[in-house]
Amino acid sequence: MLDADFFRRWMTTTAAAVDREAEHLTELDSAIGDADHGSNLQRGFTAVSAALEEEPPQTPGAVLMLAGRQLISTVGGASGPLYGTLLRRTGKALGDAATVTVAELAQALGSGVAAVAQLGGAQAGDKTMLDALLPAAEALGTSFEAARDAAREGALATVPLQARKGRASYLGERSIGHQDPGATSAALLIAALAETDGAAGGAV
Amino acid sequence: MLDADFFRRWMTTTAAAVDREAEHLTELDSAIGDADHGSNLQRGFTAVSAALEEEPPQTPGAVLMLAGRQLISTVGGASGPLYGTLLRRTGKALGDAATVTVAELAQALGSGVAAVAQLGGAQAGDKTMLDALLPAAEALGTSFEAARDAAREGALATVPLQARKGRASYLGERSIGHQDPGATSAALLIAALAETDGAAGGAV
Amino acid sequence: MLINVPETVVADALRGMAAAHPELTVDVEHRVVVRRDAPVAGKVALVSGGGSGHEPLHAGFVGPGMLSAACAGEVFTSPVPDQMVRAAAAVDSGAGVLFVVKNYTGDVLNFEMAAELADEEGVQVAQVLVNDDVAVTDSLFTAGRRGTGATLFVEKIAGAAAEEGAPLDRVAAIARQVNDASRSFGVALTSVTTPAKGSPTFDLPEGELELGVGIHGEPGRERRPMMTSREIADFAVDAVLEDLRPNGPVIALVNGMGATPLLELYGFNAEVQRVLTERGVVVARTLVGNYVTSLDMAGCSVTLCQVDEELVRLWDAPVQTPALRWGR
Amino acid sequence: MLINVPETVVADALRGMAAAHPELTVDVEHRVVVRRDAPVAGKVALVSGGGSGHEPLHAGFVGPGMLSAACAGEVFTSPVPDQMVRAAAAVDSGAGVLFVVKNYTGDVLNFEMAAELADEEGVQVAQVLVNDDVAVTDSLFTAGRRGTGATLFVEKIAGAAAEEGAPLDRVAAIARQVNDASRSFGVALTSVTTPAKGSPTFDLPEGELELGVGIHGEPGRERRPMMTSREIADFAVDAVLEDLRPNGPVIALVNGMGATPLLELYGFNAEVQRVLTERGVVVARTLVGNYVTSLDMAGCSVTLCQVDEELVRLWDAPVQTPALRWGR
Ligand SMILES: Nc1ncnc2c1ncn2[C@@H]1O[C@H](COP(=O)(O)OP(=O)(O)O)[C@@H](O)[C@H]1O
Ligand SMILES: Nc1ncnc2c1ncn2[C@@H]1O[C@H](COP(=O)(O)OP(=O)(O)O)[C@@H](O)[C@H]1O
Ligand SMILES: [Mg+2]
Ligand SMILES: [Mg+2]
Ligand SMILES: [Mg+2]
Ligand SMILES: [Mg+2]
Repeated sequence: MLDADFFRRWMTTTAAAVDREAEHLTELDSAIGDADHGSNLQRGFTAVSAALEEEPPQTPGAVLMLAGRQLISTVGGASGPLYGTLLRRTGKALGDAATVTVAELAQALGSGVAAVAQLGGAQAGDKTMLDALLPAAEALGTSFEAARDAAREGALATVPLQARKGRASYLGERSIGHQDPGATSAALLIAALAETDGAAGGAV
Repeated sequence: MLDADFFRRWMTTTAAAVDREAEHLTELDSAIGDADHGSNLQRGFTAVSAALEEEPPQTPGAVLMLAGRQLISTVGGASGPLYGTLLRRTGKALGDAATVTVAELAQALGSGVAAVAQLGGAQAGDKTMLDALLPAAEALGTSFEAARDAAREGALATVPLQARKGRASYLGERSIGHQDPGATSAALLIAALAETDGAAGGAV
Repeated sequence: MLINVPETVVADALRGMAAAHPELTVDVEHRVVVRRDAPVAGKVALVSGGGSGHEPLHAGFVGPGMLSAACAGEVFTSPVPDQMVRAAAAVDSGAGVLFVVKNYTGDVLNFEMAAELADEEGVQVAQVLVNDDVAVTDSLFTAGRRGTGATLFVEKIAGAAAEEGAPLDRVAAIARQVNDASRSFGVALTSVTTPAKGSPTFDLPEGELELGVGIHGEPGRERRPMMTSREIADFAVDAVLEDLRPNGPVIALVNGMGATPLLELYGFNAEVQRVLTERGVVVARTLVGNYVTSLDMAGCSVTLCQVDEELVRLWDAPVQTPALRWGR
Repeated sequence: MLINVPETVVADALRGMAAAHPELTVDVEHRVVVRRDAPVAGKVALVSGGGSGHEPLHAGFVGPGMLSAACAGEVFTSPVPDQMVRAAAAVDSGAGVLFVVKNYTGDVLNFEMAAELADEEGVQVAQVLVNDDVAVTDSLFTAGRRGTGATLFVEKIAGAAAEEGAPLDRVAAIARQVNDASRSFGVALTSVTTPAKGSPTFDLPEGELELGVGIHGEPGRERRPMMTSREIADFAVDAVLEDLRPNGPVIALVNGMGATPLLELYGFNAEVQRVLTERGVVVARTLVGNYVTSLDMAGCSVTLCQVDEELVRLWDAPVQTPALRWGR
């Protein structure tokens, strides 16, 4: 079972990963966007970590709701509302249970990802964060590792795609050949989930 | 004896030299000034050539007066009024004689150069066009070739000087080590005089 | 770069604005710039905002006759909903608030969330989406046309209507009319360098230019060997006219991207006016300057807005902001 | 560069100005920009001018409350006397003309010649020499201090006095008072590239800056590794204060050199205001923007003018020009 502490660690692990990869994310965003994705998420997850530390919520759902709200309030850009919605809606789906199962999380994440698709109007193959999130939510039914691998593969698979949403879409065919920054950060988020599980001894 | 035609050829020969050396003059002005000396003189002497062609003045004095007025009306910057005054005052000193001797020209040039010193307030050694003009006017008492060499040496001798007038003076010690653009163009003017004489068969 | 550290660039600029413009209320902490006399009783308020780096847009357009408030995001990053809600609350007199939103995914999503929140707080909110950039062609397969130069037209003209006392639905309708009647095309001669990244966003070799560039360093439609001012004017104006097909007079904005000298921009305006004359387009008003910029990018854009007498009258109406001032 | 060919840059810009500013009379052939209603009966006229490349200076300051006419030289080259004489003749109402001359050898000599010629034509001419740049130290062994940012102060404040009907000697006296009370210091973060040369005038490696730079790409006093906005403000303001030693309030111009984004310039203003507060200097008014520029040079300058109530009143007086507009 996954408790609030697990979800807090997921968020701080993500924050560390974003810190580590910020320059790389900005580099990717520089090729087909506006060179801010790394600093956007860094600002957001720094705020998430600080908020979780200040007043640690006591349920998995509350952790994700707070994290999502922080992202919305501090990131801006496209990724702020999208990631914020992802976490808020996943958290909301988890309800106020003190602990949740991996299957419950997989289900909740599925509804969070659906909310992202609804908010941003993107579909699979549009070269967005959804290309990592959709397969990850699906694979989480199997295992954390499967989700991590699916997200990573999804991110890599954005390279040959032509963007149809977000800033990269302005480039038309020139967006082909570059990895989507949002899909890449989404893979970091899911990898942080698997890492949190691994650190806790695996498949809790 | 030097006639109006000789003076017209002096001016067009100067115009050709300035065209040829414009980039070099601008390069020199770029190091210790504002990178316009070449284009300034090019604009000026193009206008001089055009004016002399349109309505060729009939005396040496009138040629130089017209040339000087053209420079004043078209060059601007520091070099416009200074070169304009040089030619106008030299021309004025030549009076309305139809032909003049080299000695008369040397004397007239001396008063033109003095007028430049007066207008600009510079002295020998201030790293200006005067450092080529003063020795040239003096050496013209000997020969065209002596004047040409004196001007060239005067220009070269500006390299180690620290500028005390004009834009280069703002640089203080950093002006040392660069050849003054105005002294360099003055040497072109005097070399064109010697060349005009040479083309006419020498020491007319 | 003339900065302290990238992290404080926006806050530093707002402090500097506060010092230079006592006629504005600058909330540096929350990054909201409000005209000092807001809320103005009975008047519809206009709130805009967007990523920083496009100055004077938007904060430079706050004041009588134009915006009531502006929200400054991080460089090239839409502000967050909290800022917009705060701005709306500060300027709403009860007559409602119009959000002027440039069409970028981030701006759209954040303003949308803000509109919901403001609505919950009892503020009546309408929105206008500015999407004038014809460089974004196939809008079905993209995030749609970007909002660029027309933002100035929308903010000025709808701002004038609001100042005259028009109700919210009318102000919103005028804003939409202005946007619908406006098209832009932009060209970059150099890339832009953001403080956070510290190196050029895209690399554009000396001697080439990027046609149809955005104002966030988004690369453009096409790269070409350097063109003359005349050729660029032909290309940009034709791109705009092809899409706008005006059948009446226009207002022209000849805009610098930030690092283009005014000397060059005026020269470019001469070419823009020449093409327009050649194409038989009558120019009612012209504005030349650096208004919708992209940090240190060299380049320019042309925005045309087809106008009727009423829009020209509203354009000419008094405006008193840091960056745009006339009349009275 | 956004140009056609270097040779037509100035004429192109003037054509573009003419199209954008129907309130000015632009003589493109002779490169003179005149306010449309000149000569104004009984009013002293102000004429300035200088090399192009510093826009909006000077033509952008032509209009009610400021200059009567401006003469545009080639890029970074003083205009010729013929232009100044023509401008003086166009604006003189019989009340006389004040020439506002920046202290550069070329400007001084050409305006001097023009003053003599205008005088011969029966125009009463006075001159004021603007020389505010403290970066030029030893004025005995140089051409003297350059005229930079204070030009704006002189043109605005003396322009206001003339608009109010002050006679020539009084307008000239105020102009001199403003110049005497003003000092500037400038910094370059990049070199400038002129159209004629097409490559940078001086080369400044990335990561270094030039302190005490001029506005024509004249290299500065000293080169240093890049400094922060805070450090630059300390250095520039202290350089000015050391020389000015004000014992009363000042007007501050925080000026961009052309390619510095307004975002950065406002941030720099925050630091300038901080230093001034730390040094106990009261700031009566602040103006932030790209006003006295050097083509595409990145950098900034600070100009302070010590003022009394009368000068503040004249500063606040209405002005209606392309680049500076307020009041009425
Ligand atoms: N409509 C959308 N739906 C889903 N994801 C999107 C959408 N638009 C953009 N994104 C994601 O957001 C990422 C960019 O985020 P970021 O750079 O932070 O925002 P911005 O584009 O506003 O600068 C893109 O790489 C993409 O994955
Ligand atoms: N006061 C002066 N007296 C004599 N010559 C001068 C003086 N000031 C400048 N010069 C000359 O003028 C030259 C610069 O001319 P130019 O570049 O055309 O004008 P500007 O300095 O106005 O750009 C200098 O190299 C110098 O020789
Ligand atoms: Mg981005
Ligand atoms: Mg020069
Ligand atoms: Mg962004
Ligand atoms: Mg010059």
